[in-house]
Amino acid sequence: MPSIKINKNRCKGCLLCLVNCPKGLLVKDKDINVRGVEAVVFKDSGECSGCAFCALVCPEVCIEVYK
Amino acid sequence: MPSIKINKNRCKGCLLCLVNCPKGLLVKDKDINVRGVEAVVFKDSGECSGCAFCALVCPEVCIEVYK
Amino acid sequence: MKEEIICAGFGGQGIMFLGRLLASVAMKEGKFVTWMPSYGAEVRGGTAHSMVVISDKEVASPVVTSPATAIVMNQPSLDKFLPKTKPKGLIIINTSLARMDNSKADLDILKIPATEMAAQLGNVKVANMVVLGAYLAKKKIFPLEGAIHALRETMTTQLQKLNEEAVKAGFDFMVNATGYTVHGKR
Amino acid sequence: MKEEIICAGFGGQGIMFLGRLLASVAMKEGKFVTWMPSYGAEVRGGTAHSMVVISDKEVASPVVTSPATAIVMNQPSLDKFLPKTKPKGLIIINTSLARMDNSKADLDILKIPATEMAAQLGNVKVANMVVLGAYLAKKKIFPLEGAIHALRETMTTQLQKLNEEAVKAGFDFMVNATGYTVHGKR
Amino acid sequence: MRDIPTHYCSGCGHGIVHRLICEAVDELDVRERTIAVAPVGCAVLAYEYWDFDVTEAAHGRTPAVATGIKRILPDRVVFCYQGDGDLAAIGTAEIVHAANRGENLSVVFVNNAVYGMTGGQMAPTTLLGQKTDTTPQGRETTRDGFPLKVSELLAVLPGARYIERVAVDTPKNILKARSAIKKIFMNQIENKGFSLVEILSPCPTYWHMSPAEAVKWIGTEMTRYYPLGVIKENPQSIVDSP
Amino acid sequence: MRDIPTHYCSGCGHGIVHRLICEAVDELDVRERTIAVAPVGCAVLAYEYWDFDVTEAAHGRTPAVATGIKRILPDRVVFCYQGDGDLAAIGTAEIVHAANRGENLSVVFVNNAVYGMTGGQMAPTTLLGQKTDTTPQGRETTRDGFPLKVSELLAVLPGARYIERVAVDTPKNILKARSAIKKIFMNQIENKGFSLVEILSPCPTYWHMSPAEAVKWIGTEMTRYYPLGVIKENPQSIVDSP
Amino acid sequence: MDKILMCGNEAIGEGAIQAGCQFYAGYPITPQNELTAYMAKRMTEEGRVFIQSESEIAAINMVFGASAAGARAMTSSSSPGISLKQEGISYLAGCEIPAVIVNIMRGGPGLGNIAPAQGDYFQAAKGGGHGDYRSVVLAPASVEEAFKLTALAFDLADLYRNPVIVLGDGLLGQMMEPVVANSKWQIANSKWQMANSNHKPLAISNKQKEWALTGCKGRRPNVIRSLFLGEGELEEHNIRLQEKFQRIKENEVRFESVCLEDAEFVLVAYGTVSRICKAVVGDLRHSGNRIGLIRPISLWPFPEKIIRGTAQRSKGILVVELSAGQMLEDVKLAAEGRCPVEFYGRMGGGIPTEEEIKKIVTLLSG
Amino acid sequence: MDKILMCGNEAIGEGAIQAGCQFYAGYPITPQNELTAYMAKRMTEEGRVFIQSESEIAAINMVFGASAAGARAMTSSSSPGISLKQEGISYLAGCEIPAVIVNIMRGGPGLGNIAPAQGDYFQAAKGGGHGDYRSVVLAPASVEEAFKLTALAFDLADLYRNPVIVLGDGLLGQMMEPVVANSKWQIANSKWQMANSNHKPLAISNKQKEWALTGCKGRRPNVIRSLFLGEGELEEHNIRLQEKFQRIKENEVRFESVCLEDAEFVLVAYGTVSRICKAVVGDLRHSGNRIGLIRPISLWPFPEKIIRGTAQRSKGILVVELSAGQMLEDVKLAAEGRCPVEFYGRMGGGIPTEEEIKKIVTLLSG
Ligand SMILES: Cc1ncc(C[n+]2csc(CCOP(=O)(O)OP(=O)(O)O)c2C)c(N)n1
Ligand SMILES: Cc1ncc(C[n+]2csc(CCOP(=O)(O)OP(=O)(O)O)c2C)c(N)n1
Ligand code: SF4
Ligand code: SF4
Ligand code: SF4
Ligand code: SF4
Ligand code: SF4
Ligand code: SF4
Ligand SMILES: [Mg+2]
Ligand SMILES: [Mg+2]
Repeated sequence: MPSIKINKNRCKGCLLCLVNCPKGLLVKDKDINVRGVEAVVFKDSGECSGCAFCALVCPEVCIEVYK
Repeated sequence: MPSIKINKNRCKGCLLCLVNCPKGLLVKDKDINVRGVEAVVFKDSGECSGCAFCALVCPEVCIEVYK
Repeated sequence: MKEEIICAGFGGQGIMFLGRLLASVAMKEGKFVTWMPSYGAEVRGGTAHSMVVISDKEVASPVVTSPATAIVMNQPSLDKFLPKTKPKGLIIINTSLARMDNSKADLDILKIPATEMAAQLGNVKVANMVVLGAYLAKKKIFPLEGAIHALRETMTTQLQKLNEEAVKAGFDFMVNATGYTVHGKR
Repeated sequence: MKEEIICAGFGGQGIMFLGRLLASVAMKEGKFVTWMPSYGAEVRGGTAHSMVVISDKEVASPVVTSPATAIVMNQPSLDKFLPKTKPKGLIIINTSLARMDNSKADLDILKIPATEMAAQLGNVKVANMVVLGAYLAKKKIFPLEGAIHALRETMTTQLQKLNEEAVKAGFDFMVNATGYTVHGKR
Repeated sequence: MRDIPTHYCSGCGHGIVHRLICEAVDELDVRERTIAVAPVGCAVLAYEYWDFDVTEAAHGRTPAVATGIKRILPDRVVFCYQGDGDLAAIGTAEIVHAANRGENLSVVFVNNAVYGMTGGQMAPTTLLGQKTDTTPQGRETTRDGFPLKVSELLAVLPGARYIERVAVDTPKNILKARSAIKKIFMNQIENKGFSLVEILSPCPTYWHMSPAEAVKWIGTEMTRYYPLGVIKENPQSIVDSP
Repeated sequence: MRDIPTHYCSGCGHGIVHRLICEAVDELDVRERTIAVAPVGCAVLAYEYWDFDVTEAAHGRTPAVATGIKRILPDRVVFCYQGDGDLAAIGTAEIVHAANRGENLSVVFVNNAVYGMTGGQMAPTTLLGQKTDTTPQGRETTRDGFPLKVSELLAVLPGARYIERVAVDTPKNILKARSAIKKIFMNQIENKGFSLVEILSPCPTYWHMSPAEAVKWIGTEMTRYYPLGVIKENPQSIVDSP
Repeated sequence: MDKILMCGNEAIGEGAIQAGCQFYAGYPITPQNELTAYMAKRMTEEGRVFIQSESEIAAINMVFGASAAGARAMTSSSSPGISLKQEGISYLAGCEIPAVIVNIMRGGPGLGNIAPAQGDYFQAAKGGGHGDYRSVVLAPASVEEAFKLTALAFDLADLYRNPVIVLGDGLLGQMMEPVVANSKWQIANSKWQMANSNHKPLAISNKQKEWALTGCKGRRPNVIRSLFLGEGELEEHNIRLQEKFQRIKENEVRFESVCLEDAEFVLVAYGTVSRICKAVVGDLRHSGNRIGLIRPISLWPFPEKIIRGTAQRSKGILVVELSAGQMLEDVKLAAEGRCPVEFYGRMGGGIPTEEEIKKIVTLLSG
Repeated sequence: MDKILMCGNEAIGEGAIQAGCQFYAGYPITPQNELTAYMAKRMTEEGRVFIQSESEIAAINMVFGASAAGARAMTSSSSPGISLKQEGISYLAGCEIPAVIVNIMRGGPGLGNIAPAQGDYFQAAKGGGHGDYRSVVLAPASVEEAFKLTALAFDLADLYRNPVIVLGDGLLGQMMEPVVANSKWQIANSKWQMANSNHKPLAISNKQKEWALTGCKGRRPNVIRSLFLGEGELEEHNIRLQEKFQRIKENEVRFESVCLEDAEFVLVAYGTVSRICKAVVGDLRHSGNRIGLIRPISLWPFPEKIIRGTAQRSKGILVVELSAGQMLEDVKLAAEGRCPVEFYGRMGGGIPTEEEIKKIVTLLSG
């Protein structure tokens, strides 16, 4: 089952992954990361298609996709 | 009857007027002018049409055409 | 009288505005004053800071290397300026985004959850005004009114209200919670 | 021994080549030598000149302001350099394109119809070599052979012949017509 | 790409473009013979992120520097990375003449319609009406001239072999951008001559938008003036071109 | 035109172009409000022949200088006179951006395919195979790039209102050149914006030809690569252009 | 006399506006961007000309054109951009076209960084462009002085038909200080006076620029050129220029001196770093040291005489710069070996503290 | 040892060719066009790279690239073109990229004319670009020396990773003199030696340039930059550069001295004008005057020591330049007031005659 891994401390909270995930599997974190940023977290509902849209649009190379 | 006047001492002897006169009315001078150049002279045979080609092509504004 | 302040935080936390406002207040009070931003490429994605020098005499250098007062709005700023703050100096920490144990003996440490307080007022962006209020209450070199007056000159009436509330909240927090100031060790 | 020559004429009269050839000959004879062109915009449509300095000692300046020898190939050059030529100097005039009365008392004046002579040889362009021959015959600092040798190194055999003939014609003209040299007044 | 965080603002397109370049270099297996010329612009620190040889160049002179390198080392893969200020303003002469000489170079041209590094001033590519630090009322033709379509301009030159415009606003477009970047590297490896890809890229900071708004603005506003697609593909080799 | 002989070589096209400009200025009766910006090139001494205000400009910067003048004195008639080295090499950025801003200027661009003033080196416009001081074996694309069609390049810019290429090789073409020059002055007077006329012009000296051969070479060789005619006529006023 | 808080870049912009600057062209570069932005806004408000040019080179040449047409014109940049303007500045000087050029210096060489520095002194004061020419160079030390000297720069440029450089550093450009700069303060015909200045405020209207290009209606055509091909012509032109430079040297030297009368040891510094030196002087005077300060305001013409006199009377001079030692050479030239001239410099954005300088002064003067 | 007649421009070109110059980029300008033409021909013959660039700016940046890639690279121009290269030269110095830059000076300022001049001394020797840097400056006085010093310039550039300027004037570029320049004379590993030089000929192959960009195969990636943003980094970099400049000052001073031992009055001149001074010295010695000459060959580093020593012993110094007095300042700095330093200059293409100088010397030394 595909899933993704987010390097939370690299994340700058741009939310581009969030708006581009067709399944809406990325959500804002409540916490801030080491950079003082509200990062995103992966809400693994089992729906992830491994489409990698999230990784493609991430400017910070934070996301790895596992298929 | 059309004719032309050449400012001989301004002439640089490029011969552009000579090659462009449809009537062949310009010829090389035997003498050199003050600039040490073989200027052209007008050979008034009465054929001059006043077409002003000679004046148009002259880079040195040496030629005046009288119609 | 000479006061040297560094205000530091993320870009977007209104750090520059805070410094300039402080400088304006001081100017209006007839002081010599300089304000100096950290500028340039390091700003991208990093932390920014600005330096304010207020004095009764002409200011020699606008560059503050060890501030008498450090206002730090986030963790990287705290890490950067804590060691630089003058002995017996004041450090105001936005505890919403920065944490430290009270281990700096020779400092006045004022902790204030500015971002949270600002959020309660309706906009995290006025955290800068919250710390301003706290600073004024703590240092007492300028009256609260001076700051509020200066605020009014720079913004639309809409924004004014929120900002004024924030300044007052910070001021009150300080007045009501003096115990919160601790003398820590480095 | 020190000789300072200016060769002057219209662009296209081979003035630069004449000067360089003189310099080469001198170099081959083991002299110190410099050659310097007048260069640049004034060349367009105007007259050009080059300066040759030949000496037994290192040459200080390649710039010749008052030449010991002036070789002038046209009227503007004559007008320009006649007054600059050193007292007791030599001026070689291409009488085909420049005229003067012999009114310069303190000069050796050598008149030679170089362009006409060149035309007779088949090409007006070798007028420069005609005056070179005359110069060599007059000054006698270098042998005719030196010049002919230098010529051979710079051009195709075709052109050589014509140029050599021209040098010789100039040389002979001088030898046979010494009377032609006049001492004029300024 | 090296495993360190970038200095770019949140949502900046430079990060995406950097990654696409590194992917192309790796896929073509040319990392060890790649030499990059970095611009003066927000990407000035690119050497921190790229794992191959990099030189800086004076602002706008990237193509001249790259020409020097490539002529000396014709078998290396030399590319220019340029912003719109760098390439289309101060560096106009250098890019026009590198293209005109048909230098066998790859150029990655990041068009973000603004000067990022210096704080958001008008770029030659700034759209009409767009507000910047130096066009507080919005760009206006009589004072500021027209948004410059650099790719269309360069396409006129016979020396320009391949020119494409892409965007990094959506996953689909990013995939296209990836293949365009690979293409311009391939062209160089195959000695095909000057190739350039123009990339419409978000600068949320100086567009005064959120990153999500910024990528949307690319789709709704920028691509209207700067249409995407291959602008020129010269089938001829430069040598036998007119 | 002043009554003094020019410094140009015998058969040089600059003399003809100078005359055509003076005729246009007189016919439009604007001599007293004309300001010319002369280039660095063989025409550097143009102020000797023109009977109106003239300034020199650093090599290639003519359009920038003219922009400064025109913005200050919008009701004067300001024109640039530029050679191909001046305009198409060192001055590339300045002409592209003046055109792109749609500056209300007239530009007389004398293309003689060579650097005349400096002694006959390759110009951006030098034809392939043409021998010059710096292309002793003839211009060759891989080393020297392609002859640059500046007019076609500038025509891409929306700010460019009018662009025409003419030649001064035959009486007929000279008449066309005359009306083209008049046209670009008229455009400026009518506030129509950036107009340029490119003039193919003989440099017999550095083409190593007689003047008669040189004008013939324009007709047989130059016009093949640089076709004559109106290249762009933008009916719109610059303000409502895209 | 309302005070407002302004940064140096804005103050320079406002100084230009109030001096009647009619044309500004510039290209962004840190740390002077606020100036370009300020002009973008204010010039447009005032109905004057603002152009963001395609490059620094275009900017200086646009200024050439605007000024040739009779306008007061300015451009600004920072170190690398100013290097690109060197040909243009040489042309301005050669053609005798007035112009104001602002350089807010940053760390070099090359791209360097954007921190404050004074590494372009040689370029400004000796002439980084080709040929024998000089630019007048004015070096403000505070935001208010930046405002005033910019206005003065326009007057001097017009008076001498010569480029004038306003030379600041990143600190000056970026820092904010209170300035009196209300729009009623008309620089061009007002009564303000520089310390140590014998400058009479000047108002040259465009109409008085009879050399300007405005169309030849009612007069013979004007020609602006630095080209002199005739024999000896260029030399004559140069002699004329040198005579002018001599006049400037005689009339336009400006400096500030602090506690000089009885000083045994003297600091020489210009621009922002002079403020730090001034504080050091104040401090050390307190503890009884006989220290003084000379602050050159005009870097060219350089205040040689006061330095020569000081060197005669002092035990030593310390030059402090944000450079490897550039003004140092002019101080040495002026001192002519009459006393030791020492140097303390910081480069690449380093700013000395008062303590740092105090330590060195104490060491050297003790 | 065949002699051939060459002009200075050609000799410089041939010096470069024989020093192994692999890359040349240039843009035409009088009076250095023969150099560009020579390179167009010879570089192509040798299978090396020649580019006629679109501008002087492109040329210097192409040279930056070629040299960054490990090649020996050169550009050339004349005064206005060199002004345009100032940003590029500052980058070369900041990035520590070797390069040879030839300036065949003409009359300025501005467009000026194309006659010989020495008005770009300040620009070359002090740094016309921004920031604290120095270029090594070599000033040949004859065609043969032009050949040799150009070859030396490549060695010094590589040795110190720094720009080196060959500074001549129109006279040097245009005049022809005999030169021994057959192709067997391999500069880079030969035995020629400059007068007063302690230079050991050097052959650095590209492979030895381990800093060059050649692709990172088998090593960590190289980065070439002058940008240092980290706190204190740029200052450290500058300190390193200054240390290097100090080393150059200690090792690379070159000059020629004529009849200096017992001289009571000394001329100082460089380049072509020094030849005229030399003749004057010879002449006046004949008539018993104790006159000498110092001819700086390296203008930076400047031969301070010999001048200081000379000033100590002499009654006076006369500096002769084709300028308004630029090297003059360095002579004064070196002399430190130990003896009067007088000046005679011609500008805008004027060349002094021997008589002219003799008259002044007689006046001053008599
Ligand atoms: C000669 C010079 N001029 C100006 C600058 C300042 N400068 C640095 S980056 C830049 C432009 C940045 O814009 P762009 O090229 O579009 O890159 P971006 O930051 O938008 O990616 C400018 C003008 C400089 N460093 N050097
Ligand atoms: C900055 C600078 N670079 C180079 C030159 C030398 N230069 C003078 S004119 C010229 C080019 C002339 O060619 P073009 O513009 O085609 O004019 P033409 O003489 O052919 O009419 C050059 C390179 C200069 N004066 N200034
Ligand atoms: S891979 Fe696709 S579906 Fe999975 S999280 Fe990323 S964008 Fe969403
Ligand atoms: S796209 Fe990347 S940086 Fe942006 S929010 Fe998602 S993980 Fe974070
Ligand atoms: S006017 Fe015509 S016909 Fe008459 S001479 Fe001239 S060209 Fe010939
Ligand atoms: S065209 Fe003019 S310059 Fe040429 S030959 Fe005829 S009259 Fe003389
Ligand atoms: S300013 Fe713009 S281009 Fe620069 S890093 Fe930020 S978002 Fe990216
Ligand atoms: S060199 Fe050519 S362009 Fe220049 S004047 Fe002579 S013919 Fe005309
Ligand atoms: Mg950009
Ligand atoms: Mg041309």
